[in-house]
Amino acid sequence: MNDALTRPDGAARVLDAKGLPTYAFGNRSVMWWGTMGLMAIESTVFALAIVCYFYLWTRIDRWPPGVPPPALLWGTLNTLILLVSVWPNQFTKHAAERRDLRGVRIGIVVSLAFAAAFLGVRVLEFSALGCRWDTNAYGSIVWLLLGLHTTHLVTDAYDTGVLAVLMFTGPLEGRRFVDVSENAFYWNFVVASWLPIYAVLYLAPRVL
Amino acid sequence: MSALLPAGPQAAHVAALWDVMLVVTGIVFVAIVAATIVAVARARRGAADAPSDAAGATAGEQRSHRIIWAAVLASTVLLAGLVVASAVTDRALASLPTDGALRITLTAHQWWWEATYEDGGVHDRFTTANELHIPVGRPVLFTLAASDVIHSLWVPELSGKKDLIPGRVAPHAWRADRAGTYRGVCAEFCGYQHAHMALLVIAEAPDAYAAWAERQRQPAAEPADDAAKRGRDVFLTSTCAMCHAVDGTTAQAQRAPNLTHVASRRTIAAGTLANSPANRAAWIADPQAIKPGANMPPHALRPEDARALFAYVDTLQ
Amino acid sequence: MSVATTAVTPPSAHEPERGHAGARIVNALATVDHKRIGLRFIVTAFAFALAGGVLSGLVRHQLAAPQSTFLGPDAYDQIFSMHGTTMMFLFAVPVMQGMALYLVPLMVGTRNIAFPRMAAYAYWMYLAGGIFVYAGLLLNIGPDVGWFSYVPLAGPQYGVGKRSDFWAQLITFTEVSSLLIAISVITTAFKLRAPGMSLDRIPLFVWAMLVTSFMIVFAMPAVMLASTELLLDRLVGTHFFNPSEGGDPLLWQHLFWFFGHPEVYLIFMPALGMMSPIIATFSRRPVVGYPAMVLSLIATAFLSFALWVHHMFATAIPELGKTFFTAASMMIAIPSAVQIFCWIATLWTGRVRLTTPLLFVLGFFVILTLGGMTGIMVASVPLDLQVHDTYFVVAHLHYVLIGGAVFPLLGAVYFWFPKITGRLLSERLGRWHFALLFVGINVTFFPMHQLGLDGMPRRIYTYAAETGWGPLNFVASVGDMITDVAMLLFAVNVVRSLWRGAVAGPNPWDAATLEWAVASPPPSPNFDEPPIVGGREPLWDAGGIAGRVRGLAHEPPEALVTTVVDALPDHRYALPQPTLWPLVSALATTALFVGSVFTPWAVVWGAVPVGAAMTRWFWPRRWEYRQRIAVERSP
Amino acid sequence: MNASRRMLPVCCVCVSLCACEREARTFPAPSPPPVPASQEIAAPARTAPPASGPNEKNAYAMSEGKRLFHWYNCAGCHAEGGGDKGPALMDDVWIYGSAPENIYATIVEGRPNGMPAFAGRITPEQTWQIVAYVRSMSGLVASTAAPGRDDAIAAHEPESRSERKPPKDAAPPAPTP
Repeated sequence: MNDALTRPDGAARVLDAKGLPTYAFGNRSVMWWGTMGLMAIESTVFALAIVCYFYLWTRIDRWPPGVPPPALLWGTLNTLILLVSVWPNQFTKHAAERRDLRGVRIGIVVSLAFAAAFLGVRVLEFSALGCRWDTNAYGSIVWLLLGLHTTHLVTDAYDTGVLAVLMFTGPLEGRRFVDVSENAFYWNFVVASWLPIYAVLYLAPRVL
Repeated sequence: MSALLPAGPQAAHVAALWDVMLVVTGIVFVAIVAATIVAVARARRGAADAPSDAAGATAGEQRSHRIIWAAVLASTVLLAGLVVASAVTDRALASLPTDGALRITLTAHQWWWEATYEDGGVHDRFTTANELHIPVGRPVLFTLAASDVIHSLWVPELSGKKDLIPGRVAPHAWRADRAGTYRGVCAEFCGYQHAHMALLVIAEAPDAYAAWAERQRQPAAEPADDAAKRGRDVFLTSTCAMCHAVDGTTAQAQRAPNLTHVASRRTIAAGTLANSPANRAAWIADPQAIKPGANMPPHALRPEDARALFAYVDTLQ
Repeated sequence: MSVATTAVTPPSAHEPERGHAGARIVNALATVDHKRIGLRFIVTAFAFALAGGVLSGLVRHQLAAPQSTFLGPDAYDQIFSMHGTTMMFLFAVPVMQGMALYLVPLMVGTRNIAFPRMAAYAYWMYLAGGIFVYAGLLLNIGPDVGWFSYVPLAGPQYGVGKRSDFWAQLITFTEVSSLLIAISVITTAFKLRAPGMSLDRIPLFVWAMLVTSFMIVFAMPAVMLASTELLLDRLVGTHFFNPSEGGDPLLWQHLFWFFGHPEVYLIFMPALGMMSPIIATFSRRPVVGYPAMVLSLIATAFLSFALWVHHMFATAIPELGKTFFTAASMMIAIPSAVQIFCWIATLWTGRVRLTTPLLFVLGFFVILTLGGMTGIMVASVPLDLQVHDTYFVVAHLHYVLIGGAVFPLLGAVYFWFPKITGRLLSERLGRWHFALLFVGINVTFFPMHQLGLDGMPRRIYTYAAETGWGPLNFVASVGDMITDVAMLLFAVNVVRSLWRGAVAGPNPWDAATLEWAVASPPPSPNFDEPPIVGGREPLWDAGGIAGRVRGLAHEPPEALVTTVVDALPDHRYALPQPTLWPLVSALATTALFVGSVFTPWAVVWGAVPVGAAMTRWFWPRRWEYRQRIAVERSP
Repeated sequence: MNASRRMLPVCCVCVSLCACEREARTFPAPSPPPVPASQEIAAPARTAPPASGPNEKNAYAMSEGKRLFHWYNCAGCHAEGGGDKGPALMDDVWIYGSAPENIYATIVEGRPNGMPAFAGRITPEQTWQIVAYVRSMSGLVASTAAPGRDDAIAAHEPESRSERKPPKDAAPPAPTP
C-alpha cells in the first residue's frame, strides 16, 4: 500500500497537506487514542481491584464476614440509570458527528440530568453498603471499589458539564465536536466498567 | 557460614544444583562474550565515511539467520534443561523424610527468635530463644510464625530460607547430617535491628541433645548465695519481670526471651555478643548502645542492685 | 496567581525570541516543545541519579568495615531506601521516557509529541514528586523500609510517622507522570508517523519505546492501587493488609511485584531500543533480523507480566505455582537471547567502528549477560531460596540494571549528545569514562556474589567482624569509589563539550534514522516539510526519503495525522500551543497529594483547584480559536 | 512580594520544626538511678515528675507508648481504652486530671481502687511514652503524630482519627472502706 506514495519514476514526490481536513472522528483522531490510553489504565485498575476482592475472599471462609451483602435496591436502580443513560449519550455522540449543534445541546443537557440522577443514587448506595471502610478487609475493598468508580462518575459528570457550558457559550469549532464525541465514548466506558463492579459487589456474595 | 558448604541434605541438593548452574551459565557467558569479541575483532574496520551497504549480501544474511536460529534453539534447550534440573531439585527438597521429626515452633519477633520445643508430651515442652540445639541425623519440622512484621529464617549450611509472615503459619523442615555450630540470620528487612537478629543452630549427637533438652526443661536453680538471692528480688521487682520470664519464679511475661537458662547459651542479644558475665553486664546496663532501637530499655537500678542482678543472672545456667 | 491570567502572547513556533528575562522564564515554564520537555526529564533524572549515587556512596562507606559507627540504623535505613527509590522511580524510568520524548517525534518524522501539554504536566508532576520526597529525607521523613516497602513493616503499626506515606505518595507522583508520557508516546508512534513509515519501517528505538509504553500502561496501575491501599490503611484505618481483620501482607507483595517485574523490564526495554541504532550505525549496516527483534521486544513485554512471583519464592505459596514461575522466568531469557544473537550477527557481518557509544554497547554484552546468567540462577526456586534477599541478589540486580540499562543509556548519551547540543563529546574522555566505569562496576558488584553465598543478608546497616564479610565489603567500597571517579569524568566531559566540543553537523555518525536529517540541535518545529519515508533506513536507502509534505501551517503549528498500519496521510492536527496551565494544574495536584498525606479531607478540598486549573487548561482561548477556525476544513 | 518572601523561610522553618519533632527517633540513654541508697528495695520511688516529655508531638514515642500499653497489660483493666475494671481512657472524663503530669503520677504512684504503682518497674522514658499514648486515645495530641490502626482486631478508630474530646476533670470517687 505504501508504495503508492513513491512515484514509479522515483522522483521526489510532494504531498500537499493543504487539502486534508483539520479534524476527524473515531479512531482517526488523536483524541480517541488519548482517551483509549486512559481507559486502558483505568480498566487495569478496576480489574486489579476486583482481583483484590476475590483474593481477600480466599482468605476468609465466610464471605462477607460479619456483615450482610450490600442492599440490592440502590445498586440495581443505579445500574439501570447508568444503562439508560447510554441512550442520550449516544444521541449526543451522533449529533456531534453530524455537527448538529442543537442536537448536541439537547443531548448533553439530558446526559447531565442522568449524571445528577446516578450521583444522587450513588450517595444512597454508599449508605446501603452495610459496612464501613474500617469494619474489616471486606468493608475496605468494597468501599475502595465503589469509591474508585464514583471518582470516575464525578470526573465524567464534571467533564460533561464543562463541555455543556462550552457548547452553549464557548468558541465553537470542529474539534470541539470531536471532544463531545470522545467524552461520550468515555461515558460509555464508565458505564461498561460499572457492570463487572456491580456483579462483584452485589451479586457475587449472594451467588457464589 | 556459606551456602556452598552444606551440612544437611537440603543445602546439599541446592549446592549440587548450584554447581550445574554455574557450569552451564559459565559456558554460555564465555561463549557470548567470546562471540562478541571475535565479531568486533574480525569485522572489517569501517572507515568513518565508508558508505553503508544497506542491502547487505543476501547470501551472508541467510547464513546469519541460520546461525541465529541455531543459537536460539541451543539456548532454549539449555534453558529447558535448567528448568528440569530445578524441578528435580525441588522434588528432592520436598521428599525429605520427616517421620520421627523433632517439632519446634519458631516465632520471629522484632529482633529475636523464640523457639518452643514440642519434643514428646505436653509437659516436655520448653521455650528458649536465639539458640537451637538439634540432634544430628534426626529431621527437624518447624512451624514458622511471626508476631509483628515479616522475617525470614535462613541457615545457609542447612537449608534455603523461609519467610515468617504474620497471620500465616508455614511448615519448614531440614536435617543436620554433620555436627557443628551453624549461624543463621534473618533475611527479610524487619526494622532497626534486622542486622542483629542472628540464630545459632548447634547440631550435636542425639544423647548430647537429650541432655541439653533435659536441662532446658528444669526450672531455674534456687540461687545459692545471698547476693544472687537479692539479685532475684531485684529482677522480680524492677523492669526485668515486666517482659522476661524465668521458669520457677513468678516472672512469666512472654514479651521478651525466656531467661531460665540464659547463662548457658553461647551468645546473647540474638547472636550479637558472645555470652560472658562482662558482656551480659554491658548488655543489661545499656542495650541501646549495642542494639539501638531494640525494645529493651536501659535499667534504672542503683549500682549495688545492678551488681546483685548480674550475680543472679550468672546463676541462670 | 496573577501571572497566569495574563494571556500569554504565543512565541513564534520557532526559537523563543530573546525577550527580557521575565518573558523568557514564562516561555520556559509554558513550553510544549517535546525537545525542551524531554531534555528536562533527562537532566533532572541525571540530577536525581547523582543524588542516588551520593546515597550509595554513604551506604558503601558504612559497610566498608565491620561494626562501623558512621551511620546508625535509623539514618542507614532512610539512606538505602532512598537510594533504591531514587534510582528506580526518579532516575531509571524518567530518563528513558525523557529520551523517548526527545527522540520519538524526530525519528517518526513529525513536529511534536501527540499531547505536548500533558507531557509538560507530567514533567512538573515528576519534578514535584522528586522534590517532595527529598524534602522529606532532609526533614527526617525519608522512607525507611526499602524501595518496595513491604507491609506490615510499612503498615500503620510498625511504619511510624509519615515516612511510608511520603514513599507511597511519591509513587503516585511518578506513576501519574510516566503513565501520561506513555500515552503520548503510544499515540505519537501510532498516529503521527511520517507518510510511508508503515509498521515494518518503524525504527527499532521507537518500537522499544512503544512496547515500553504499553508495559507502563498495564503495569503502573498495580503499584498505584497498592500505594493507595497502603495510604488508606495508614490514614483512615482500612484493613487491606491487616491479617487480624481479613487482610493479608502477601496482597501487597502480589500487587507490588505484579508491577515490580514489568518495571525492571520497562527500564531494560528502552536500553534495547538504544542498542540497535548504535550497533547499526557503527557496523555500517542495518540490524540483522528486524522482525525477530520486534517480536522479541513484544514477547519480552508479555512474558514480563508472568514472572512476578519469583520475588516471593521464600513465602508460603504452593510449590507447584512456584515451578510455573521458574519456567516463565527462564523462558524470558530467550527473547533477550534472540536480540543478543542478532546484534552479534550484525557486528560480525558489518564494518565495525570502535567509538565510545559502541564501547558502552560492548560493556552491555559483558555485564548484562553476566547479570542474565545470575538471573537464570535466581529463577530456579531451590537456588533462589539460598540467595534471595542476600547480596547475591544485590549483585544480580546491579549487573542487570547497570549493565542492561545504564551502559546503553550512557552509550546513547554519547551517540545523541551531538544531535541534542550540536557538539560532540570527547572520545578520549569517553574511553576513559568507559574503562573506569567498567572496572568500577565489576570491582564493586562481583564480590557481592560471594558475599551473598557467604550468608550476608540485604539491608543490614553493620555486621560483626567474625562473619568474615569485611574484606570483600572493603573491595566493593573501593570499587564504588572508582565508579564515582568514572562518573565524575563523564560530568567533566559533558560540561566541557557544551562549550569546547567539536561542532557536529546534522549527521556526525552517518546514521540512518530521520532525527539525523535535521540540524543539530533541531529547530523547534523539527521538520518545516516533514519527509515521506520510502524505506526502513531513510538516510541510507536509495529512495529512503521519497518526498516532502507541504502545506502544514506554522501558525498554528500543524502535524500530519496518518493511519496506524500503513501511515497514509489522514488529516491535519493543530498542535496545542504553549500555556502555563499545565504548571498550575501540577501545582494544584501537588497540593492535593501532599495535603492528603496529612488529612484525607485534602482529597475533597484539593480537587476544587485541580478541577478549576484543568478546566482553564482545556478551555480554548480566543486567539488560538481564531487561528484554527481560519484554516479549518471539516472531513 | 517581599511579605511573601519573608513568609516563605518562616513557614519552611516551622514545617521542618514540627516535622523534626514528629519524626525523631530518640533511643533512651541509661538515666542515673533516682532513689537514694538508704531506701530499701521495693519502696515506690518518690520521684518528682520531670517536665512533660517531648512526646506529645513525637510519633515514635506514641507508637512505643501503644506497644507498651499492650505489653504491660494496661488493656487488662482498661480494655482498648473503653474501660473495664479500670476507668475508660478514650472519653473526656478524667478522675485525676488529664495533664501529662497527672497521668505520669497516676502510673508511677498508682491510684486507689486497683491502679498499681509502677515506680521502678517502668523506666521514666517508657512512662512518658505511655502517658503520651493515653492522651492520644481521647484526641488530645497532634493527630498527624498519633498512631494509626494496629495489625490487630479493630477495637476502635485509630487514635489518629479520634477527634479531640476536651477533658472534664471529675471529682475522684470516695475511696472504698
